[in-house]
Amino acid sequence: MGLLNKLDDPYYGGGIILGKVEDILNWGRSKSDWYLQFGLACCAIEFMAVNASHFDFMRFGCIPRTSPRQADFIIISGTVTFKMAERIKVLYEQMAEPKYVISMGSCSNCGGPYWEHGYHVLKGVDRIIPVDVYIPGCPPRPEALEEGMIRLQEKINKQAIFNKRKRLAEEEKQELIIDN
Amino acid sequence: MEQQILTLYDWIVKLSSSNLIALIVVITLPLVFLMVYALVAILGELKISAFIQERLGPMRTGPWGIIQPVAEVVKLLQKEDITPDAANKPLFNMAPFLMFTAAYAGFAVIPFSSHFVPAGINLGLFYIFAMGSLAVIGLVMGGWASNNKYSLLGALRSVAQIISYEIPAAIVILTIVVLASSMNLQVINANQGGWFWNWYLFGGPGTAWKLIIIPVTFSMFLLYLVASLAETNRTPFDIPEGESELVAGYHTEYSGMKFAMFFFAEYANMFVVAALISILFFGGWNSPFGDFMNGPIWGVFWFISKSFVFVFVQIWLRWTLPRLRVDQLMGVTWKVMTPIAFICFFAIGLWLMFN
Amino acid sequence: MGETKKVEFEYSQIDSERMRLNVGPQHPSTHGVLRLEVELDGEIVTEVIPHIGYLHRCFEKHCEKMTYPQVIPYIDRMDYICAMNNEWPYVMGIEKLMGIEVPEKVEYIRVIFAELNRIANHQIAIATFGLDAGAFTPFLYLFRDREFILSIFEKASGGRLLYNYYWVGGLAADVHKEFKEDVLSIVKQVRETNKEIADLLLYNKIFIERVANVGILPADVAISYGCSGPVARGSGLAFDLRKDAPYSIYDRFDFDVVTGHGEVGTVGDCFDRNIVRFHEMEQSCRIIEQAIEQMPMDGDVREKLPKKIRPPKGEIYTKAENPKGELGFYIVSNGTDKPERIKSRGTSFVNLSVLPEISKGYLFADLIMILGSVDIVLGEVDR
Amino acid sequence: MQAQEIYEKLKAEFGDAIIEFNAEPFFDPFVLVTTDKLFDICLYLRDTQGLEFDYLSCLGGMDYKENLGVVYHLYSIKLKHTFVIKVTVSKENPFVPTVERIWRTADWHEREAYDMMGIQFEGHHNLIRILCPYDWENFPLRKDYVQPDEYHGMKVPY
Repeated sequence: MGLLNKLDDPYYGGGIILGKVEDILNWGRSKSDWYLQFGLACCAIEFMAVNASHFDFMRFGCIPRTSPRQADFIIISGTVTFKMAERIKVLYEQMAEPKYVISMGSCSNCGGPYWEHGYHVLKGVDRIIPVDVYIPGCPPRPEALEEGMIRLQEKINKQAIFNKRKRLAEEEKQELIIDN
Repeated sequence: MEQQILTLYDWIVKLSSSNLIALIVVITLPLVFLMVYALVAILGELKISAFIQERLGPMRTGPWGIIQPVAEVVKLLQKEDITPDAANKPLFNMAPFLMFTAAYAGFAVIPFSSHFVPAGINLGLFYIFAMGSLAVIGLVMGGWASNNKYSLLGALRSVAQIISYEIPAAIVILTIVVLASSMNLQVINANQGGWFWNWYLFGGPGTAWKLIIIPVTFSMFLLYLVASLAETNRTPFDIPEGESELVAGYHTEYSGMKFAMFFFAEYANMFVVAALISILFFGGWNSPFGDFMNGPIWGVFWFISKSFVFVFVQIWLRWTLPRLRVDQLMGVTWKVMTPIAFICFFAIGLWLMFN
Repeated sequence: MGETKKVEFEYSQIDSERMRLNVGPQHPSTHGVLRLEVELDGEIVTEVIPHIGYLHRCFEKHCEKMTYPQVIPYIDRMDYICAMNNEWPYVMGIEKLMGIEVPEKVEYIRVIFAELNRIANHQIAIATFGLDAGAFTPFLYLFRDREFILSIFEKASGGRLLYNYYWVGGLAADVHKEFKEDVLSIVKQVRETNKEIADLLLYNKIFIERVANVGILPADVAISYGCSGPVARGSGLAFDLRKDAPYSIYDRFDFDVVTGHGEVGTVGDCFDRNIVRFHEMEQSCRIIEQAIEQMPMDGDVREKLPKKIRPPKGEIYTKAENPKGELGFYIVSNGTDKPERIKSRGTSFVNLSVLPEISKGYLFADLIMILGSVDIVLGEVDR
Repeated sequence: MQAQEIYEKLKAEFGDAIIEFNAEPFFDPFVLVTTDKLFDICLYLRDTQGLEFDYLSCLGGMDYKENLGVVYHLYSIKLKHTFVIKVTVSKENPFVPTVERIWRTADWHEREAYDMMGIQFEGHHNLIRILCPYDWENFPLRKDYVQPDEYHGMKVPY
């Protein structure tokens, strides 16, 4: 995070001015979310429906980007197979920090209907990348995805940028998830 | 025509009686304008596309989402700046800045009003055209240095495209130069003073005989509009970054602020060509209604609103038309537009000879 | 001085470096997670190698582990754009094995829903095809209309995308009271939008330039590759299972098999494949109108069935005309309540195999259009 | 043409290569043929006047517990009739001649059958896995298949 590293505050707390700066930075990140145009399976169709006029994802400031470099968050919309899992990992690594992940649908949460006999299905995308918001449903309704988006924005708004101790704790939590 | 043309620089020198302040102000004013314009244009792009597609567009950032572009800039500032390992780093880092510089340099000669022009040079038209062509170098640098095949294909396409479309555009501009017998943008503007029928779109100032050349000037306008779309990589000529084929074309590997530079450069370029259209064909800062609402300050209003109309047209076309294929694109310019441009040039020359 | 020799200049002799480009699995216009390995000579495609299986969800393994009714939701998830159509051949096969006659009303509702889903599928196909060409707005117009169709499905089955609605021996639930009026209003809306789309996209000069004479698929190649549906019909082949091997009550309706005839280019080009879909929407509207007219509104939608569905030992290959082509299920029953084996003939799987054949020698931009015109769904390709 | 007639025609032409004809109720009528004559039979079915099975609807690999099999569902677009051919091979030696040169669509179908069942198609130009990753082990649709514990460091079972 180019600018953020320079502004990093080693002390606990941060102070009023930095606190307010943090608010503005968080506001910018939460209101302008560019997502990666990337669909996996059935949920991708509902995801397309969310983009379309009826549900209009752009109301939340979500603009599609085709290149992972310019995307802020990725929606894992559908079943992740082992063949695809490595690609998703690469895609996630290609995205620029700060980046977020929404896991849409049961398949990417936990394997969905394929959890028992799906020899080729990864049971939960959180086994390979950290997930910020889980949306249940098979597939989730478009409203559910929008709700998930609002939850992600709330999460971003609460994020600590300058508070190093808090941030480290968050990162540790994410690593724990990956280790599982 | 005889009126004294003041540059912005002279005007501020008069005001502040200090060269340094004047220099700083002259350099920053267009930048400030550009930034504000870019925010407006991005919002416009979002909102106009939403209107066309029966949607609402951004709604949650400020009232009706009007500060959405601000949020985007704040976000882009924070994004990680990735330079791929395999990239040619100096070129990769230079490309967006070169592109932005080229787009911004064009603003130096744009006459915002009869008294406001940052640099009133005599070769204004030539300069603005040269600066427009410079952008292609940034594009190629970015595409090649990314070491990404999609970027490379995008860059190659854009070179071919921009250079080809410069030819009909240049001939059209040359025709206007012949009509105006000057390359100074202020002179071209001043020539079109008075009512709107004095615009070069309607053959410029002259007697009723000019009715003969109105079809020619109209087709020149259309030619330049199409060529300018191609030069700014907008639909239907957006193949260098054609999303469905080349992911994001030449800026596939760019992230954060460097991508924002490309983004800004695209919008700046859009304004430059829109401004050029309004100067060359629509009287620039002249009021359409003679002396009504005419003057240096009103000139800024007329100029910017005319330019914005053409920015709007570019956005409108983008959300309406599909894109052409690369070979068809070249076919259009070499087989259709260039010959027509030559015919226009010839016709105007003949008309001037007998007039 | 030696003798001067005229140098024959041949393009093939130039030693130009070929570029291998990897398209996908994450690419905006591979319609999912398809990966294409493309060899390019400049921008001309010399070779295409599709790599599939990025969405292989072990459908056939699941079938062996599930009871017959439990398989239906997995079938929904195969071709998730037209789930209604998918369920049909499967339940039809089991009904045939068990000798069940479904009530008249059920047949009509099945036809209406299948045709509505066909329209929805073709809307997505045309929309994404336009998107591949860079036209974003028609995509949204078509999606807007698709929502109306989905709302009808939702009222009947409770699901927007995956329905689990066609059950063995009937339907999951009855339709609502205003069903007929709702469906007719949708048909009206579809026709209106189609007019708009024809003006805005299909007969747009730029669009025609992009799709005419591109990706030509001759009829004999289409047969050899097993193509079906609009891909085969676009090549001028009047192959429609609704006419050729009438199932259900399709013989009661009057409709035409639309075939491509080279309206703006050669027979079997991308335009023909796409325009076949467009005209099929109109034919579907006709079928729906006739079905609505004949359909009885009263009666049960479920046949009396044993608690556990146990077809006798046997095997059957059932097929139905899906929006994308022939969808077949080879059901092998061993007399228990779980199938021995179900092999599905994925329409998209077969249709996609023709891509390397028809995309050689065109530009890279054309490859994207050809892929769009074949209209695949990766869920069905990989199963 | 009815299945019975097709069978009689085939029997007259190939004799012993046709092992069995089954037209029981609940079965699509099929013939069981030997693997060594399969290619000729398929070619005959496609090219003979009156049969003209130019369309391979479906090709599926089967696991009959003791041995493996392949089922060919044929259709004629012109004459609108269907027919089914079956072959069986042993699990130790699962070699079946390819019909890729008769119906091009068999290319991918056979790759799928190989991927899922491990049936080797002799003469196939590119018999590699199609759905599973190229380094996948074992053949998932065999009845005795056990899920692996791990693939590339990712846990497979739930």
